Amino acid sequence: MLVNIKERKHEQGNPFFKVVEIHDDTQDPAVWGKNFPLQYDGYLRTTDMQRTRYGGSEAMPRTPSQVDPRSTVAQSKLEEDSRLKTMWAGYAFSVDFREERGHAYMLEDQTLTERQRVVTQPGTCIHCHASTYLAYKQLGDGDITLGFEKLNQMPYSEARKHVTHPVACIDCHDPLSMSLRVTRPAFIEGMRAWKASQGIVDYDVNQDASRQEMRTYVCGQCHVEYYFQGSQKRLVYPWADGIKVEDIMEYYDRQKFKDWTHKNSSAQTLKAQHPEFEMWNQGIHARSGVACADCHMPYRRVGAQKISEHHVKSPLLSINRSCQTCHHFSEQEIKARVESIQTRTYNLRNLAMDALVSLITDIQTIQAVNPNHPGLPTARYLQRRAQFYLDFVEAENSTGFHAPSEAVRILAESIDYARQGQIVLRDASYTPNVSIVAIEQ
Amino acid sequence: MLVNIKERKHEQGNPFFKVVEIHDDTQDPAVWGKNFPLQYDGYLRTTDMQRTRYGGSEAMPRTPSQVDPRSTVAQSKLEEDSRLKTMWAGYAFSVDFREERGHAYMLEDQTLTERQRVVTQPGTCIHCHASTYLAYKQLGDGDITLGFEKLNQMPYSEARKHVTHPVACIDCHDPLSMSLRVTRPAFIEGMRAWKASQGIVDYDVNQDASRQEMRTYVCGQCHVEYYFQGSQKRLVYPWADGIKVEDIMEYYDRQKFKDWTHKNSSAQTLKAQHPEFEMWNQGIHARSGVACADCHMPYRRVGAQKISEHHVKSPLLSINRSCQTCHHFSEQEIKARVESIQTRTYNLRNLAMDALVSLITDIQTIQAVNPNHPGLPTARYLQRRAQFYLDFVEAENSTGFHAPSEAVRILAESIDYARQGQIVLRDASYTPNVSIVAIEQ
Amino acid sequence: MYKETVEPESGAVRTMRTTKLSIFVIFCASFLVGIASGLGGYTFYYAQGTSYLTDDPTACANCHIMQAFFDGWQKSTHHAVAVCNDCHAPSGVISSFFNKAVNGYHHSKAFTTGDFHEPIRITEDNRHITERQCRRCHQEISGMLNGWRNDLESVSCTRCHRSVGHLY
Ligand code: HEC
Ligand code: HEC
Ligand code: HEC
Ligand code: HEC
Ligand code: HEC
Ligand code: HEC
Ligand code: HEC
Ligand code: HEC
Ligand code: HEC
Ligand code: HEC
Ligand code: HEC
Ligand code: HEC
Ligand code: HEC
Ligand code: HEC
Ligand SMILES: [Ca+2]
Ligand SMILES: [Ca+2]
Repeated sequence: MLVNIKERKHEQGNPFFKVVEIHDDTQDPAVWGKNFPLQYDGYLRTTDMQRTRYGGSEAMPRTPSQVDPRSTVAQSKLEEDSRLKTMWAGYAFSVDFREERGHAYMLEDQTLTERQRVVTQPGTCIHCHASTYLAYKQLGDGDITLGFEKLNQMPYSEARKHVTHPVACIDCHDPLSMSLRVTRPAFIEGMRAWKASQGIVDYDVNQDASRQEMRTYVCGQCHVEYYFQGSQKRLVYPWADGIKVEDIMEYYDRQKFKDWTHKNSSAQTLKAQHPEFEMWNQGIHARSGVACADCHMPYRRVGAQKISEHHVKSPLLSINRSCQTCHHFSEQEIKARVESIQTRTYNLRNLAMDALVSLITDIQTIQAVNPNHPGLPTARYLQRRAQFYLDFVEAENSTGFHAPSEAVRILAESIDYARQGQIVLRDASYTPNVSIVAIEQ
Repeated sequence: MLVNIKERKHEQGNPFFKVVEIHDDTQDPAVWGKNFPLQYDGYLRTTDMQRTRYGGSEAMPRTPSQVDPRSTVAQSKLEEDSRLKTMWAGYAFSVDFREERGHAYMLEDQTLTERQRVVTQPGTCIHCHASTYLAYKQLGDGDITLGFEKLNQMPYSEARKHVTHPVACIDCHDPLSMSLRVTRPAFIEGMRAWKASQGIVDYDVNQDASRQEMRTYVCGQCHVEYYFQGSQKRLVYPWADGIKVEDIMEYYDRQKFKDWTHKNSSAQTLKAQHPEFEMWNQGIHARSGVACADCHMPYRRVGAQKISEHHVKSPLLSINRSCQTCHHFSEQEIKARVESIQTRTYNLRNLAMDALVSLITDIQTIQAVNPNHPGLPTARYLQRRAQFYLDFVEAENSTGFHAPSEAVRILAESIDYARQGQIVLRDASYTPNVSIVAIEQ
Repeated sequence: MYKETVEPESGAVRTMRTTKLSIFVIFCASFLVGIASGLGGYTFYYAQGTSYLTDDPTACANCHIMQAFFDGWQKSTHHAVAVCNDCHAPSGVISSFFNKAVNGYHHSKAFTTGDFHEPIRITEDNRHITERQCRRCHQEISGMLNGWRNDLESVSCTRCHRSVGHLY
């Protein structure tokens, strides 16, 4: 025997020095960092900005101003592809939309985006851009769901006063056991609804999920599609019919929900947002039990310790640790594989974007000539559908990697809808292959 | 995951008892089988018929007749999906097209298909349906390319007299060393053209390919897209511009090649045929060095020996040996993964098929009313394109498995073309996103 | 405080102890029957069954069926630091003997009858043993990973490090 260590000594627990007491009201990550300096150190480094071919982020210098004191922002996606402005015409996203960057920026990027200046946003926004656990607890007198509801109903500017930090240790960890926990009511409720649709009653993510599942669910708290329900502006994840794009589409159609009325075409349109969790679920990695944290928070060796990388970022910036324990190919080859998946997705996304923009332009042209053209209602619904499908891939931040075939399949259907919209405008007798749902103005 | 090819090396040293002398004129597999009874035994079992969800084949009993003495055939694909008849209207495929089955049947299925009765086929057909090596050699006086050319130019019925067996040992093996060899001039020439397009000159597959590559190339001799060139009816693999669907499309367009004029629409259409080799090349397995033989001829342990399974068939009928050497999941889970890929492909293939059939119907309707409709040439070219793309996936026999995202991507583009064809018929001023190529009648 | 949440020994291990005891009884009985019928017993002898009781990896490769795994081990990062039994047998004299007896009997029987799944797959019980053995050597580094629940199976080392013992 070459290594001789007393049996089961590992069960003695971790070599960790408790410097301070942490309890369920300790919000400041710097305090937690006293006990866990290595994790804290990584957490702080989410300020880094480095671009990959389709991800990461690029530090664009800007001159700080009174209203917006940021000296760097991420690159503007609207400038990279102006078709996005057409897609979102009339919605705040057409004014400012940037590549997302590290967690350290989440609170300031939300506070300072120009989208805040063109529309008054509700407090609901804050849910995914700050450490809200303590605010929930305090506003709800210990009941986080109550606190959540109160925060939702405030105007953003007021809600903003209740939070201080970007997502922090307390939002993902139980302070006593340090095990993972979900703190976001919207995710708890969304999971319960989804599981119910599969016949599982009263699912409680904090009780019923395995440790490995929690390594995904803590991220699923925010990296998901969402909408603001009713006048309470409740944050809801639209999963009651399932989490595939067609399930969500059906859900919104049944709710007759729209995000806004399209400026150019008057279609009742939807904005899809970062459905990473939903798309990951359709991929081979989810099926193989590979969690978000496996790739985005890979273990890192520091001295004699191995810790979870708390510098959450693109795995392409740490291929050796994120991928190579499972995939024995060179870094270069792994990178090439990812980029080949992404390029295929990106090229098809471009075709789908062209089809959508053509449809929008056609509607605009025709309604100008004849606002009562009989093909318009159908064409507008097809735009709603084509656009949501396209945006589901566009807004998903892995450029197809999390579920390559699924992403391409969704784009294929998007193209089918957009082109059929164009047909209908030229031939109102045409019956598309999907039933038309009327969404009120 | 590691591709465990090297592990196999030691198995090469298998003892074998030389019972008979085999030389380069020994065609009969039964003779080879005296020396290699285990391989021969598997080879004979390619008569088995067993269906998988999307592959394998089903034995359909039939009453033998004078013209067609077969007592079983594989299920008819035309009966399973009558849209195929519309797609191939005016072409022999609309008369008889069946699921393919084991190698043992190749010669009789080709000889007896009703496609032979509606059109006179050239000798070229025989290339992939029989043991032709000896026929080439004899007809060409030792020069197989010359023999190949002679066989091409005969009518099928005459060529048929020069062959006796389905593909046999001699078509894949050197009789002295038993190492793999390519015996089909069309593959040798096709590979040379493709490599030339990548800047590699004078590529000779029998000289330059590695052993692992040969484990794919022997299959690539036949499982590829092909056409009959010119009046010499030379068998050509259309790879001079590359082997992706768009490269082949471009090649045919430049050659102004058509297989037939569509009966309903007068479009100059193409028939894609079993591009397994081309699609496999776009997939993750090819990229990882996994050969056809790894999955379709996995090693099988017989006593203390390991031999290559010569019962070539669907890997879903031998998941443990075909897949589990590399994938540590249960057989059930692996099967479910394949079927989930296939079902996604199949559903989208159905959408694409609907779009294509709609376009064909539209052309038919409009040309009946106005044969000079200005949109017709464009619509017909778009049909040619949409149809070739769709057929490239339809004819590929893995229902998407060999390259899941690529299959879906191709279908997406097929839909885009078909729907644009429909637009053009309703609005001749519409400019599609691809240039129109005129193919003469 | 964190120490308190640590279980000294997980339930899985306790259960294994008990099953091991009963398996030992079965093993002894089967072994005698095996010798009588000349089946398992012969193989046990032929394959130098006592090799299960040594740490010599070539002893495992006495069965040609183990050759591939031996070859894989030789290519792995661990060939210089761990032998088969370091990963495939629990440590501790008693439990190690029991385990080897059980596996030895099982493999001999399988080898003789040829009745086993191919490709060969590690059994759940033996995977648990291997997982524990990783931690035996790497307790220092895996301390943090075990987190604060310390349920052994909640982090599987081989999920990410499948190939440390065998590189094919
Ligand atoms: C198997 C590895 C893997 C898993 C599991 C995984 N991802 Fe990713 N993720 C990637 C890769 C690779 C990219 C592309 C990065 C790039 O383009 O630079 C990516 C991109 C992202 C991005 C955009 C990052 C950027 O740099 O812009 C986000 C956000 C993201 N993933 C979140 C998640 C979430 C949430 C989950 C779980 C629901 C998850 N990922 C699961 C590998 C993974
Ligand atoms: C509280 C909400 C929240 C949680 C929980 C959360 N994220 Fe994020 N994440 C965000 C926001 C917001 C951004 C964008 C910040 C910005 O652009 O300012 C982001 C950005 C990212 C990025 C992009 C980094 C880059 O360089 O482009 C990745 C990758 C990522 N998150 C992965 C994860 C993973 C993995 C988890 C779980 C371990 C997780 N996130 C948990 C809200 C969250
Ligand atoms: C369900 C969680 C969630 C909610 C609610 C949410 N965000 Fe985000 N937000 C994210 C995540 C995750 C990212 C990073 C991924 C991305 O940008 O796609 C992000 C990124 C951003 C960014 C940086 C990228 C960009 O779009 O320019 C801004 C700004 C932003 N959000 C503003 C808002 C505003 C304003 C609201 C309310 C209207 C809001 N967020 C509500 C999760 C959320
Ligand atoms: C967005 C979610 C998220 C945030 C925020 C977060 N962590 Fe973690 N943390 C994780 C995940 C995921 C793991 C892995 C847990 C597991 O495998 O069970 C982890 C593990 C840990 C561990 C266990 C040892 C290890 O490295 O695996 C410690 C200690 C820890 N985090 C400390 C912190 C501290 C301190 C902070 C704040 C500075 C923090 N975490 C913030 C998600 C988070
Ligand atoms: C914990 C294990 C694990 C990790 C970590 C992991 N993968 Fe995978 N990966 C798998 C498994 C399992 C499969 C499914 C195929 C198989 O069984 O090998 C897979 C499949 C793939 C495929 C083929 C799927 C396709 O759609 O073509 C690619 C590409 C891939 N992974 C890339 C990556 C990259 C890049 C990373 C890191 C960012 C990564 N993987 C991290 C386990 C992992
Ligand atoms: C990684 C494994 C793998 C590789 C490599 C592979 N195939 Fe396949 N092949 C499959 C699977 C799985 C199917 C689907 C079988 C089914 O549906 O029953 C299939 C289907 C087929 C079919 C139809 C079989 C049927 O039962 O109808 C043919 C023909 C085929 N492959 C030929 C090839 C050729 C030629 C190559 C190399 C160019 C190749 N395959 C490479 C796994 C593979
Ligand atoms: C000489 C031409 C030729 C060669 C070489 C060849 N095939 Fe085939 N293959 C065929 C033909 C023709 C059929 C269809 C026979 C029929 O349906 O009667 C076929 C059928 C098949 C099938 C379908 C079996 C089923 O049950 O549906 C598979 C799988 C297959 N081939 C794989 C391979 C593989 C793998 C190789 C190489 C090791 C290979 N083939 C080499 C011509 C060939
Ligand atoms: C380049 C090789 C090649 C050539 C040339 C070729 N075949 Fe085949 N043929 C195949 C392969 C491979 C299959 C099995 C895969 C499939 O059916 O898609 C097949 C299958 C068939 C089948 C069984 C399935 C079906 O289509 O009903 C028939 C019949 C057939 N071919 C007839 C012909 C005829 C007639 C010709 C000449 C016009 C011909 N083949 C030329 C390779 C070839
Ligand atoms: C369609 C192609 C094809 C045909 C036909 C074929 N083989 Fe093979 N054969 C292979 C492939 C592929 C291998 C694997 C070779 C390698 O790995 O180098 C192989 C390997 C062998 C080997 C080496 C040992 C082994 O099993 O791997 C023998 C012996 C053999 N074949 C005999 C035969 C005999 C006898 C026949 C006729 C009854 C025959 N083969 C027909 C493709 C074929
Ligand atoms: C010789 C090794 C080998 C064999 C045999 C093999 N595979 Fe794979 N497979 C791989 C590799 C390598 C990858 C790429 C991902 C990775 O690196 O793990 C992969 C990826 C996959 C994926 C994920 C790709 C995707 O598109 O989602 C599936 C599914 C898969 N294989 C199924 C199969 C099936 C089914 C068989 C048997 C018919 C099979 N494989 C045979 C090595 C193999
Ligand atoms: C008598 C021949 C023989 C010897 C000697 C032998 N094995 Fe095995 N081994 C087998 C056979 C046969 C199997 C397949 C059993 C099955 O899967 O049911 C096997 C399976 C295994 C397995 C996977 C199945 C399981 O039980 O978990 C492991 C691990 C293993 N052997 C390790 C070893 C080690 C370590 C040694 C030496 C200490 C060894 N073997 C010596 C024949 C042998
Ligand atoms: C460093 C640890 C380590 C060493 C040393 C080691 N193994 Fe293993 N072995 C493993 C692991 C881990 C697995 C399970 C792999 C998996 O889950 O796929 C395994 C699996 C096996 C299997 C079953 C095959 C399978 O994939 O499940 C056999 C048989 C085996 N080992 C035999 C041996 C033999 C014989 C030796 C010595 C020559 C040996 N092992 C040395 C770690 C080791
Ligand atoms: C007999 C003691 C022993 C056992 C048992 C053992 N290891 Fe190791 N392992 C070592 C030593 C010694 C090294 C090399 C020195 C170092 O870097 O710590 C090492 C290195 C490693 C490494 C780094 C090198 C690499 O391969 O990436 C990993 C990861 C690892 N071991 C994981 C495991 C896992 C997982 C298991 C159980 C399947 C295991 N070890 C079983 C002693 C052992
Ligand atoms: C989610 C994936 C994952 C799991 C689970 C995992 N590891 Fe690791 N391990 C890694 C990664 C990634 C590294 C490389 C870290 C680095 O290079 O900084 C690593 C490194 C190691 C090393 C080598 C450190 C060095 O560089 O010498 C050892 C030893 C090790 N792990 C043992 C284990 C043991 C024991 C377990 C189970 C208790 C385990 N690992 C579980 C991913 C994992
Ligand atoms: Ca980014
Ligand atoms: Ca078949």
